[in-house]
Amino acid sequence: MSPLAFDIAHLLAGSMVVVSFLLLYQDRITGVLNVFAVQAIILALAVAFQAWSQGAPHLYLTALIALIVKGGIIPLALHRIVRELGIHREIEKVVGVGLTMLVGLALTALAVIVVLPIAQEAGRVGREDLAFALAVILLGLLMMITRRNAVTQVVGFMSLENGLVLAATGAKGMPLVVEISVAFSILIAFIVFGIFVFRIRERFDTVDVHALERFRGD
Amino acid sequence: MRLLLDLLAQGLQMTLVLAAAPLLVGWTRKLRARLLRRRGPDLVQPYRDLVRLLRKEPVIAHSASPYFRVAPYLVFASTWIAAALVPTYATGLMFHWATDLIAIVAFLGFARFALGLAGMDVGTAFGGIGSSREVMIASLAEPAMLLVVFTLALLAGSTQLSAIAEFLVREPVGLRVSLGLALVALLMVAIAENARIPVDNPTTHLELTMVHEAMVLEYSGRHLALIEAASALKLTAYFSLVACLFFPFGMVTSTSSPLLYPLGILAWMAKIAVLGAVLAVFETAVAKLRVFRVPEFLGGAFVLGFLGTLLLFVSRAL
Amino acid sequence: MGETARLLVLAIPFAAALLLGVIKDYRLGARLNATAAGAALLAAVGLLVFERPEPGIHFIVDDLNTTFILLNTFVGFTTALFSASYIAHELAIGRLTPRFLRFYHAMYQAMLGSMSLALLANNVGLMWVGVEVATLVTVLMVGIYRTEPAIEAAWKYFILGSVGIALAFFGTILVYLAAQETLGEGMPALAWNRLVAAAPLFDPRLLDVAFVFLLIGYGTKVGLAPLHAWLPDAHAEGPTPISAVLSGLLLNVALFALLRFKLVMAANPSALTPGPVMVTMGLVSLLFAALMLYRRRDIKRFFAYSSIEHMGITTFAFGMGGPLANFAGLLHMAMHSLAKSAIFMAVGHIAQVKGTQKIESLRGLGATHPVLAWGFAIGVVAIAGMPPFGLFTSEFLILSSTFARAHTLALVVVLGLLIALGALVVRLVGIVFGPPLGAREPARASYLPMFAHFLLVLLAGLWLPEPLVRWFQTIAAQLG
Amino acid sequence: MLEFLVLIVALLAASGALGVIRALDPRRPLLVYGIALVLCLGGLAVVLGHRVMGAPVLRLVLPLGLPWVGVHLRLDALAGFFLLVINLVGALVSLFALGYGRHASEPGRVLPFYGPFLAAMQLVCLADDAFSFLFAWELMSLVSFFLVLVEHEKESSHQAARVYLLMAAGGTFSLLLAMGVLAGADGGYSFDAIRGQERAEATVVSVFLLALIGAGSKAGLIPVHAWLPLAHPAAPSHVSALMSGVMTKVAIYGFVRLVFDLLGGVALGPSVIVLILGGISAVLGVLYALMEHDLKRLLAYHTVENIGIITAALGLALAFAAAGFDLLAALALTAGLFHVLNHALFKSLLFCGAGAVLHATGTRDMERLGGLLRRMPTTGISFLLGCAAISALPPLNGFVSEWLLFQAILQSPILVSLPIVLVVPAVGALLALAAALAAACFVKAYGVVFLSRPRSAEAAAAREVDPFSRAAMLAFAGLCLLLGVIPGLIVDALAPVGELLLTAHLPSQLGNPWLSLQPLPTSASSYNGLVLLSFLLIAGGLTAVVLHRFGGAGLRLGPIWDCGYPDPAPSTQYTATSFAQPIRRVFGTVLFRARETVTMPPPLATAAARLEVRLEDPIWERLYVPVARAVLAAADRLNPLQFQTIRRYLVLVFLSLVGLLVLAAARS
Repeated sequence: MSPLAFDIAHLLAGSMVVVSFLLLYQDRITGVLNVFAVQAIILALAVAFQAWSQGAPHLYLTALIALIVKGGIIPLALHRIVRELGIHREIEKVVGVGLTMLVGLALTALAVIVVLPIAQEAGRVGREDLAFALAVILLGLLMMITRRNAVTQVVGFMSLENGLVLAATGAKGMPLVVEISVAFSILIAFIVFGIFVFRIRERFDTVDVHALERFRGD
Repeated sequence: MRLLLDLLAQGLQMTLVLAAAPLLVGWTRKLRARLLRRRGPDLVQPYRDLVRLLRKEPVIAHSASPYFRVAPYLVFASTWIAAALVPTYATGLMFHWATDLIAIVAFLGFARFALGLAGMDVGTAFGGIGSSREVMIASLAEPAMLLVVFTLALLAGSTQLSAIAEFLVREPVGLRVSLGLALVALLMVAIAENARIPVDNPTTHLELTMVHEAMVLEYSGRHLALIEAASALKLTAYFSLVACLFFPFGMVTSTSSPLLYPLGILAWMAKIAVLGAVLAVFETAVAKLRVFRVPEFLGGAFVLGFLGTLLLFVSRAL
Repeated sequence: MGETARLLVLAIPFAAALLLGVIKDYRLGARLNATAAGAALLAAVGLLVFERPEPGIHFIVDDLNTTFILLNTFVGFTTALFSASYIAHELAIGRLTPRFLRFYHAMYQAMLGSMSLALLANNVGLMWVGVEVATLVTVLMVGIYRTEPAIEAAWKYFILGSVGIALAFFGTILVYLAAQETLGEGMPALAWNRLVAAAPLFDPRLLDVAFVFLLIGYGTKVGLAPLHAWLPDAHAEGPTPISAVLSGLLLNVALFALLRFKLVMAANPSALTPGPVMVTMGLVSLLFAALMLYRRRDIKRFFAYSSIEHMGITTFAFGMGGPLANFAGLLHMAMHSLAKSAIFMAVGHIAQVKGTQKIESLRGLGATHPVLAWGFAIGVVAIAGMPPFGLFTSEFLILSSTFARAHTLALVVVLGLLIALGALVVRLVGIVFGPPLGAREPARASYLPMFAHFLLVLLAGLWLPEPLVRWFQTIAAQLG
Repeated sequence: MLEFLVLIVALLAASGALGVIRALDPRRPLLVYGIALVLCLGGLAVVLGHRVMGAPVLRLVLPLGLPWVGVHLRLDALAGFFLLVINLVGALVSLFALGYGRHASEPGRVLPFYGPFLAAMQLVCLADDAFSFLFAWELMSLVSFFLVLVEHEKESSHQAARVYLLMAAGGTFSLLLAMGVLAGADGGYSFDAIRGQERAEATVVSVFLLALIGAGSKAGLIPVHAWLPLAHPAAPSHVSALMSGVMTKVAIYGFVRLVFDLLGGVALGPSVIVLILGGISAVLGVLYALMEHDLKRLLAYHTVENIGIITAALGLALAFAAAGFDLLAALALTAGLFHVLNHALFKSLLFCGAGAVLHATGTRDMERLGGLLRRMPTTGISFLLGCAAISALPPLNGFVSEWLLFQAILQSPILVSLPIVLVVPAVGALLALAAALAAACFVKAYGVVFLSRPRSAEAAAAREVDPFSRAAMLAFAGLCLLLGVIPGLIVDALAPVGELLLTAHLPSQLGNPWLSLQPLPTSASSYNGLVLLSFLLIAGGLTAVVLHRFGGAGLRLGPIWDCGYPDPAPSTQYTATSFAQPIRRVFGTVLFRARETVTMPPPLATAAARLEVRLEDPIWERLYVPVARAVLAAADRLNPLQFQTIRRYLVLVFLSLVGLLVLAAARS
């Protein structure tokens, strides 16, 4: 692979990590949703690039799904939910942005440390992508556990999943990628649907706090 | 012929202890009275008492169970046998192997068991007091006694009374510390077991101080006679135990000829007479303990016995 | 013949699922459900008797999964029978409507099918798909009563499950990457048998990271503490047949997936040995679950925690490794799924006749419902690892083999088992004995499945069939 | 021969099935107990035959259990002796149950487990590999657990059952670990594979300790005895008889099998531990018993005492064997095993008697009994013999075994080792104390229950029990007397056991003149119960005849004398509690924190004065309660984890993931 191509792949993957940090940085739901859309679009680009460089046309489909579903439909749907359920725009944080950022950095470092020693012949693209993908995944998880707001948690899960798709497409000739990306989109659709139906306003924690109270001690 | 002689010798011992027991009691009473500057009853008074009681018709409470009437015979028989199996004037009599020191202690325990039950039978407060205190005292006396047994058995290498006695006669044991300790312990146990001062007062009838007497309060007539005889026999048994174990001189050993029996008998009589005298003096010298001081008294006996055993163990071990 | 059997095992459930989706009459549905499950069982037996097909790129039949398939189809069948009598009552009291039942039956078959898929898959990606579909289907089943706690439980399960899905998938990707160079791109790099064969050449570091993600991902499904959170509620709030299948099968399938990867790890000398990690997680789960048993007030949640405990023991055994421990682990897993599903059948009927799952209102069962009481007592005794039942054998092997190697570990296990036993005994005595409480009318229950399970567990405790033992021994040898 | 036994065991186990069938009522109890009786007699016959043949070692392997091990069964002298105990007592208890068992309110809760219980105990003795041994061992606990719960309406029996099963399982685990060490990592589970091996000292000690805990907890050795006084009384009396009389012995068997046979003995140090534990159990057990006024609990505590005596004997045997004095070891072992049989006999007798009392009066509380000897003469007499036997009084069997033990103790100075020298006399004194206290305790028990005046209407209206029960009790009593009079029977019967375990045995006794007992040729010590008994009878009879002939046989019934102030109210009698007061004062104040509070009414007030006695069980308070508290506290600490929010659970997932990643990173 030409150094240029490598640099492009590297750039796109890296920018996804950056966007993940941006996600962590946001403190307004609308902002989060928009930034997520951006990440989805970058993912679409990265995947498309992989499709081109690997010469694997089916990956274009994945890119397309990423672009339409995650870049478009779902953010819009979530915007709607936020409006319909009258969720207030402030995001309840468990730990402050600063600390979150630091932890995020630590996680990224961890990702790199874990992946880099992996044997070189894994093909540099694969390895670099892997490091970034792992970072994105961990950051997504971090977002899920540091934000109370249901919608932001969904977003966290989705960016985690973005990391997955990135890794999957980065893995040369990985079968089932398309199917699985589709499956994941459906999964996320389910989650969004669930939030909407069960009116999960503030938090995943419980549908209804009292339900918990009633079953205390079981 | 030999068998007949042996039977005779054994029978002689049985009758001997039976005959001598009341006399021993009379002797100690007389002596005590003298020491207290009283004339006191004469020596044969115990015999008279027994005969009188035997003539009397016993009265038994309605609530008494059949056991109440059997008990005296059990008590008497077992005590008598125990007393008769302790070598008095001769070692190695016909049935000397039938029991050993442990068995004799246990057999006296059997008598106590039987009597304790009898005390519970009629269902009175006094009977209960008597039995419960008796068993408490006994349960403390028994370990001490067993340690005395240990000491002797370790010396003689057997728990067989005749064997021990012959050993002590034969071997120049000399004055062993552990023997001395054992002797004192045994005497203390004997005092406790025979309900003598300071543990118990055989002549009292002040309810709250009674132990042995309270137990037999409901008995009368021949039953009482049997029980009295039994306690006299018990005293004799312990004395001849002390005599045989610690002062075995003058005893006729199985090797020597039966013609020496009279000498042996005299020697035994002398020994228990002396012991009786010592007892009388001791009893007049000390005051009765409160019941709950008795454990301390017997604890002392226990410690002495234990020391005796330990010394022997160590001397064997080192 | 073998191929057809394999095909049938997969095809029957899915076909039945489609069919059941459209059948209106729920009685017919229930019957069909049971029949389909029975047919699947027969097909599985076919797998057993006919010569095995060559492992293809997608599917494989070997000792390991044949055992699991048999177990799954059998429990699936018995549970279907049980559910037939169970749902009748649920309809009667109006907790379920025929519309939901149609859905229920379809989902039931779909779940069985996807589990068979996961088991038969040679392609680890396919295996992943199977496990995840099964999980999502059970999510829907757990929420089927649509009470608030049920929805909450389903939701918890859903979210934690999804994260697990994601992580497991990442692990799979890593395995693929590791295999890529040696096995070339595309499907072959996901075929399990080739993975094992080529594992020595893989990059150990990559395998390490992969296994971490697989352990967390599938471990969530196995219900290992601290990833267990979804399990108790999912068991407690769903319909009892689902609890039975969850504890009896789904946990096993997840553990099966882990085992597949452990075999790959074991084949690579310089990769991290999963043993210590699994041992630790096993012990944590064991102790944690054992202690959690004491404060439970809901009978189904209680046994859910007991499932966590036993999964912990099994994982511990596999972590210890060695022929005896692995053998014991397999045996324990099988025995547990039989006993635990039977217990859930008993509990389901008990809860129905007494009209509650609250433990404090279940007392003196022996006086009111002797047969159920016997069933429950046998179940608790069996699950407590007492003779004459099979779990005694497995626990005996686990402990005796462990103590000879690592004293302290065995002592920890003993501690955990004793703590758990304490809770079990308290519940056994409290529920079966004592002055009776609540309803007395006889239960309209189908005891057959339950006692069939117990009979098998009892038999295993007294005597293990030779071929089974040979399989287990070969697997145990592979597991290292 | 062994096949017969196996068949019998199988049938016994199967007979449980009959117990489940309601349709058989009301014949069900007769059927089950009858079958058990016949089978036990059959087993007895087989075992005796085996002994007559010189107790050869018979083996049998069944293709069950673990396929690569199979179920190994073996009948040797040791197993034979314990099977003799089990079958003998089992037969007589079944005979008792033929009458007693019919009164059970819910036979369905007893019958299914009775046969299997007997079967499991026999299987323990037959087992010759680790798996089947533990299998049978645990099964024995499990089945008896259900028997403890027969009176299922009582919270007390729930408590008993819980504690029992938990401690039993704990014991099994400890044995299991011991087996694990013996068998090794690759699982050589058959005892034959285990026997031969050479082992490191540390291994031997650890196995020994585990065996001690495991077997001790089943036998009721202090401090792991806590379940025993709860469980034994809770079961129906004939089952209590089996549990106390036989099951604890099976535990002893387990200890002997492991330590003497499989391990081949231990060093002096460990054996001293056994000795000390034995002495302590003996004394504490009887002291606990003295504080009791529940008849069955009292008997249960005496089991603890007797187990202590047996254990002490075993410890002494181990010590002698360690020092190489095999003959003396055989003496101690014989004493211990003889006591096993004796205790099995008189404890079963006493529990049967307690059952008879319970059935006749409906209460176990001694304070509500009294005067039963008149109303239940047969029960009363056999119970009396039992009391005398357990109090180690000549000429009964209990005394003989203790006598043998004392003989062994007296030989201990040749063990030239300081710990022994210090410990043995102390233990001897402890045993003597225990014996004397036991006598005291049974004066109390028998005096309060069978003698004195009835303390309640039920006691006053008591009726003698059915002929089956009486026959069984008389048989027990007869055996107690027989073994006391002709101990040579058992001592000789135990010779092969000594040969098997210690390659030494006592000289044959039945050859001695007058059937007297002289265990060691070296010391002249001998004992002859036969002569003593005949003397006793002759002397007693003679006196009676003489007195009635010459003193007159008249007898007058009158009121109670009681120093002139008799009180007709039965409540004025001495009660069990008041009887124990002196001993409570001496020992209880320290051991049990015994506190007596007297509340006197003011002068001239007619209110009754009250005396309250408060005791506490030191071992339970110090050892068991804290453990239970700790577990529950931990449970409470963890419980909140059930109620976390999904986010928190995700945190757990996240942390474990990161942790493992860090681990993986650290490796590279």
